[in-house]
Amino acid sequence: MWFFVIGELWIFTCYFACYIYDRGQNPELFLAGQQLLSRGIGVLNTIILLTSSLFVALCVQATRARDVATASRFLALGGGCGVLFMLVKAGEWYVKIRERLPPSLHEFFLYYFMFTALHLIHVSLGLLILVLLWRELNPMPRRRFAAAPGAEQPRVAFIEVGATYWHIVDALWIAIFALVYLMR
Amino acid sequence: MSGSALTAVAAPSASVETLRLPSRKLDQWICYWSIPFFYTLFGLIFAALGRIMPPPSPTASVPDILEYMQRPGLRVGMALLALSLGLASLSSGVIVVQMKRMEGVSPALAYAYLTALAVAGVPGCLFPGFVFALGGFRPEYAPEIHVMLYDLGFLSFVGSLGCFVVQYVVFAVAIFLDRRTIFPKWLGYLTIWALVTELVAAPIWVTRTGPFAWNGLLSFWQGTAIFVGWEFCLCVCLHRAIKNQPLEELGCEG
Amino acid sequence: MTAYLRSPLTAVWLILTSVTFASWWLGASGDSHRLGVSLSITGSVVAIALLKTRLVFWYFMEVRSAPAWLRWTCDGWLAGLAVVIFALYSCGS
Amino acid sequence: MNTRDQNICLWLVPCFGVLFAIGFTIFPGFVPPLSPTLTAEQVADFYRQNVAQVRSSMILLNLIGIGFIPFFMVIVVQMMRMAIPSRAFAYSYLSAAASGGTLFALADLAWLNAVARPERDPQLTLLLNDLAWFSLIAPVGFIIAQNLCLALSIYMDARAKPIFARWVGHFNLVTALLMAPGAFAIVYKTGPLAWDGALSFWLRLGTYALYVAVMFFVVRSAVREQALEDEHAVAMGVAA
Repeated sequence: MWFFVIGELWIFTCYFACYIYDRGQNPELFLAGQQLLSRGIGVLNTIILLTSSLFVALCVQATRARDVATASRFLALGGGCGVLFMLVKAGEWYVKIRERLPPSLHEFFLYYFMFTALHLIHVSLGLLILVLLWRELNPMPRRRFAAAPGAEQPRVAFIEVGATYWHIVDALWIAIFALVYLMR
Repeated sequence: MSGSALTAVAAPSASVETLRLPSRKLDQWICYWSIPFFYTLFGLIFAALGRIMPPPSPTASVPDILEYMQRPGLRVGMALLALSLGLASLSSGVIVVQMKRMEGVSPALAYAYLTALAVAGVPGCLFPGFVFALGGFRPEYAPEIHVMLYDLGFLSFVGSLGCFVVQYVVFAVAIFLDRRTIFPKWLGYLTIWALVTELVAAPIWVTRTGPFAWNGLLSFWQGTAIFVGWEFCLCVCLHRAIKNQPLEELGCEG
Repeated sequence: MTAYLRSPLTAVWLILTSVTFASWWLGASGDSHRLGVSLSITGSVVAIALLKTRLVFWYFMEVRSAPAWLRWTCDGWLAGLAVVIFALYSCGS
Repeated sequence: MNTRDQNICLWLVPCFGVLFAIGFTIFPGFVPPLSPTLTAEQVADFYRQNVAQVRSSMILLNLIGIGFIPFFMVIVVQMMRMAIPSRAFAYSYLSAAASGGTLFALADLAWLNAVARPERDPQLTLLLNDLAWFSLIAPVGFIIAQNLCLALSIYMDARAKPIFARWVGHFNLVTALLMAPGAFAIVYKTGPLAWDGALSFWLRLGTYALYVAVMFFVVRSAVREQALEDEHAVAMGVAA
């Protein structure tokens, strides 16, 4: 998983570099575009994702203490925040497109939609992983995801790997939030 | 597997040990070596001969487009492409054989991979080839028809994403679910990156400038770089998978 | 359930949220008087973002207790990102 | 596993073969083939004068466009019966047949659209006509791959009584070579390689027709052989 995480970071670094380079070329256009973004929703999303990261981290703590009930509850809260994040983001997009600010308007909005779309894909991938973690914590009668038969205890390493990915998604959002919403 | 039952019954006389082949996996090696051969030929055709990769700018002026479409190398390259595209299906054959060896994974994923590649061949590769050849074939077309062919060729070449997305998803899922680790897990993660680059190539339909255009840094260059890397790693892992395939697995069922 | 909440993670979470509000206020403050390319606000906003990411790395992803090479890679990446951002930003404007 | 289904697929081949022949004769542009050197107006006039014929023949060809896919799949089943280490060639054959089929369908659609609105701008009709001819003649790569896979499988078949005789392998390779020049129809307008020339048109389509006919008889004997082996096995099973 660390191999994957480093790869993701590398890909996103390329995106940030391109974004900032282009932003350097015509700052006025980007600034104008940025004013039209609502920072409030951006902050709200950041808070939501941070709380979901906290819950997932606490879930890992609980799993280490073999307290499966609490761990599942934390996991559910974390997943819930993730879904909430996606809803808020979708709402923001809808508002933007209804205000006739589609991606094809100009470069800034293309970047904005591309970054947020890519990040949404990572969030959905993360949610999928959280579902797998949930099945790991309370296995259905059928086998768990790629689990060797007979492994009774929920595998802590598997939970940690999933949590790592979720934190990376959160960290990436923090960077995107800063660069897209707040940067001058 | 009804296939193997049938062969076992119908071939009582054939004893597989009498194979006089140089290596028991000759057919897989033939398919395997078709991958590097085809992709170097593919690179040669598209980069050197047709100069389609690296693509010219989408905002090229009309005279440049007309001049670009009339280059004779373009049509000869497309003819060679039409000639050699069949080799791509050879590569999918051997990958499907290895995918069917996976445990805990039904052959559905292998067949999905096979079909995805069979579908990807036409809209992603041969159809743009024909479109470029059409442009070169008739110089007397009106300029706007040439521009249309130019766009159609590049957009369908760089922009046909769906077939490859499905191929990568199926391949990654098979690798992660497989308990016999025919292919290493990091190849699964690399496949997910390749999937991400396909998604990043989506905005080439929206914009014609900047890093997301069809010759842009992110949509094209990063996608091509990761695709070439993925292809190289696939060859390495496939080589290892074929090499340590136990011999008794070969024979009728295969 | 609440026993876990008193762990250091919650403290980190509080810091992160407060820093987010701070950076929001900082970013928003630029609107009122002049709308220009100001290195100071950008610098501070980016620095805050990198700090937050580092917190996430160290506490949430337990890089703190991870092998040294992992810690160095994460910090190295953050530093590299900062350098790239400032380099491209300054050469641009 | 009885071979009734394979026989049905086999007997589809002559039926579709006859329909293909009818479609090819009705279509005015095949006998004698439309020359690539015609100008846009001449091509547009050609389509305007033969709207009914072109439509009827192309609708027929559209219906039976990939009629030979069941036949190719019977070949894939026979390839899977061969005693070769793995089924890589069988899957490659299947993939190549799938891709090849789609292109003939594309050609057929281009023709039908060319006559959909005869009063269209001649250059657009010319464009559709070119696309149709390219998609019919040029994609030989898939057929070459199919024949290559089949030939290699036949050479490597280690059964005491091989499913296909050796000469079938050679026959496949020869047909692949004969069809290869068809790919250059998209480069030349005149001469044997043009799409109405001897190599690209007559040789390619003629070889393909011959190939399907010969393979029909070869596969039919292989399927009958398989049926015999099944009875033999069942008899052995009953006796044992």
